[in-house]
Amino acid sequence: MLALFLRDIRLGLRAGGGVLVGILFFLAVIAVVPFGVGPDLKLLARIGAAMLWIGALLATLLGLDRLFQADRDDGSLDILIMASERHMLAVTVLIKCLAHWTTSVLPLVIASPLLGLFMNMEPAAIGATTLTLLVGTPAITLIGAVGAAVAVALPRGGLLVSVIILPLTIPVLIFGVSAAYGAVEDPAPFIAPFLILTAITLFFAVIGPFAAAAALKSSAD
Amino acid sequence: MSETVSRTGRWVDLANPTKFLNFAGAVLPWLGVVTVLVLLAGLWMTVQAPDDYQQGSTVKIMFIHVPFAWLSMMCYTIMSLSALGTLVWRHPLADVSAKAAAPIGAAFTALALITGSLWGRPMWGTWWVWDARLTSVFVLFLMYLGIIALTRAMDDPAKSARATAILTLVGFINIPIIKFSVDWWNTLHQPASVFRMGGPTIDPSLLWPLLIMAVGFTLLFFTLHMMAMRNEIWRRRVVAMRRIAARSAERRGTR
Amino acid sequence: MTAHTAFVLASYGTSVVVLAALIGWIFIDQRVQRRALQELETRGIRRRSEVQADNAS
Amino acid sequence: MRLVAESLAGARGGEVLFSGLSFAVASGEALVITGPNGSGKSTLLRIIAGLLEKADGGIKLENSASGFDSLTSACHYLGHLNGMKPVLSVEENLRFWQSFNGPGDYSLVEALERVQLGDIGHLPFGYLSTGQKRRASIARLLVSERPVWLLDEPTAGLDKASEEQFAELMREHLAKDGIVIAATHLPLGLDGAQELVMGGE
Repeated sequence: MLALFLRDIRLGLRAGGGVLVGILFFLAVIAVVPFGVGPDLKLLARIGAAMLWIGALLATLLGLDRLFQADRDDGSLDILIMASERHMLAVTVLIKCLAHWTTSVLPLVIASPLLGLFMNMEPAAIGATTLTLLVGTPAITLIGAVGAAVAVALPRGGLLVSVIILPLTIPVLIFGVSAAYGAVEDPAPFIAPFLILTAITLFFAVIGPFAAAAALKSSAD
Repeated sequence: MSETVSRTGRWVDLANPTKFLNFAGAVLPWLGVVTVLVLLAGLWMTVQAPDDYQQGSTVKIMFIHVPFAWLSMMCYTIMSLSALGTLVWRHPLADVSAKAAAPIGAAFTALALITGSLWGRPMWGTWWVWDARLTSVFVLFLMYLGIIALTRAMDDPAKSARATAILTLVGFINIPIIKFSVDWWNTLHQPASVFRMGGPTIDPSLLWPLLIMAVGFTLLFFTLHMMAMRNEIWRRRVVAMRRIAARSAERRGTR
Repeated sequence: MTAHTAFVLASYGTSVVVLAALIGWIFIDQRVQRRALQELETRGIRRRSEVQADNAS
Repeated sequence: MRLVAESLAGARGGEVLFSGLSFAVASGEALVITGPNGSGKSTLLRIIAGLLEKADGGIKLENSASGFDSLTSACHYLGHLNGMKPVLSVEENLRFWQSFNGPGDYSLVEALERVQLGDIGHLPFGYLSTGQKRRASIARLLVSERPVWLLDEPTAGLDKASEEQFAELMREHLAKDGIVIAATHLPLGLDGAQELVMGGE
C-alpha cells in the first residue's frame, strides 16, 4: 500500500507539472476577482475567504478526472482491481486519493495564505481559511473519486466529472466558508461549522472509497 | 572589420552545445567569484547607507527590491529574445536559454513581489493593493509560471520549444505595461527615480549602493542562467543517450 | 523604528532563503545530471557524434 | 489444482458471444484458445480473471494452493495493455508491482535477466520499443507468484528470439505445476497443450 502511495506521488511530481497547473489556476482565479468586483480593499477583505474557497474548489476539481483514467489507459487498473483480495479495493482507492491530495491539493492549501494577503484579509481570517481548506479539501477529493470512478470508462469524462461532483461539494463549501467567517465575525461561531466540516471529511473518507470501488468494479469491460 | 568577423565567428561557435559547455566551464568560476565579491561590496554599502528622512530604515529594502524588479523584466526580455532565436533563426541554444531562464525569472519576480509587499506594509499600511504596477508584475509572475508549466508538460523539447516561444512573445506585451504603468496611471507606487530622463532624482548616498547591488544581482542572474543552461544541455544529453541505450539493447537482443 | 527594522530584516531574510533555494536547486540538478551522464558512460553508451569521431580517428 | 468451467457463457455489450463452454485444465497443463476476431477470446479471459461478470454457468479453481483462495487471487492477467507507467523506470515499475502483488520465485534482477532486459532496467519505460515493453510486462508475471497465468495475445510485438524465450518461461511455469491459459493467433511453442477453438458453432 505504501508502494502505491509512493508510486502515485512520484507520478504526480514527475509527470508534466500537474502540480504547477493547479496552483497556476488557483492564482489566476484569485487574480481575476479584483478585476470583476473592483479593487476596493474592504470589499475584497469581506469576500476573501469565499473567493479562496471557490478558487481552491475549482482547482481541486481540475485534475480529478485523471485519478483513475490514467491507470485505466495503461491497464494498471485491471491489475489493481484483480488484487482486491490482497488489498481491499476501497483501501486502494483511499490511498490513491491521499496521494492525489498530497501532490495536487496540499500545494494549494500552502499557497492560500499568500493569496489571502492579496485579498487584504486579516491574519485571523487567513489562518482560519487555511485551516478550513486543510480540513475540507480532502472531502472534495474523496467525493471527486466517486465521480472519477463513475466516469472512468467515458472517453471525455473530464468535464462530466466536474459537473457530477460540483453539486455534491456544496455542503463542504457552505461549512468551510461559514467556519472561516466564524473566526472573524463575532456573532457567528467558528467551532460548530468547523466540526461539521471535519465530520463531512471523515464521512466521505469512509463512503467515498467504497462507492468509488463499487463503480470501478462494475466499470471494467 | 576583422574583429567583427572574428566575433560573429565566435558567436556561431557558441551555438554548438559542446562549445558552449567548454565556454561555460571556463567562465563560470570567474563569474561566480566576481558575483560574490560585488554582492558583498553592495551589502557592505547597504549597511553603511544612511536612512531616508521620509522612509526611515525601510529604504534599505529598496536596495534589493529595485534590482529584483529590474531583473524580473530583464529576464523576461532575454526569454523573449531567445524565443525570437527559436522561431526566426532556429538557434539550437535559444530554447535551452529560454527554458533555463524561466525558473530564475520566476524566483526574482516572486522576490520583487515579496520585498515590495514588505516595503508597502509600513509605508502604505497594506500588504497589497490592486494597482496597475503591482497587478502587472503579478501577471508577469503568472506568465512565468505558465511558461514553466508548458515547458514541463511536453516530453519532446523540440515540440514544446516553438509553443513556449510563441507564448513568451505574446506575453512580452506586459513588459512595457509594467515599465510605464507608473507614468500612465496614477498609482500608489512611486515613479521611476533612477532610469529617467534628466538624471536620477535619488541622493548619491543611496544611488551608489543601489547601483552596485543591481550590478551584483545582474551578475548573479547571468551566473545562474549559464549554470541552468548547462544543466539543461546535460539533461537533454541524458535523454538522448537513454534512447540510444534502449535501441542498442534491442539490437543486441535480436542477435 | 523597531517595527520597521523587522520589515527590513524580513525582506532580506526571504530574499536569502529564496535565492538559496534557487541556487541549491541548480546545484542539485547539476549533480543529478552529471551522475546520470557518468552512469550512462560507464555502461558504455555514447552519443552518435562521439562514436563517429572515434570511427574517424 | 484444477481450473474447471461448466457451460460458461459470456456477453459483451448485451450480445452473447459464447455459451455452453466447458473445459478443465489441471496443474501443469496449458490451454490455448484460438478463434477468429470477435469470437470472445478476450472476454473469456477477462471472465476468468474476474474482471467481467459471466453471463451464465460456473467457473472455479479446485484444490487451489494455499494463499490463493479464490480464482481471481490466483491469476496473473497479461492483457493488451502493459500496465506500466512510461515516466517511471522499468525497475521502479516492477518493484511497485512486486510489493503490491507479493513476492515470487524471481527477484527483480533475475526477472529482468530472464526477459533480456538486464542492462536497461534503469531506463524510463516510455523509452522502450514495443517488444521491450512487452518483455518488461512479462517480467511482471515472474516477480509475483500466481499459479494461473491468463495471457491475451502475449507474443504480440515480440520477435522470434523473444518468442522462444517466452515459450521457455511458460514451460518452466508449467513444470512448477502452474496453469497457462493463452488466447492467441500465433503458435506459442507449447507441446501437448489443449486447444479450445472458439466461434466454431
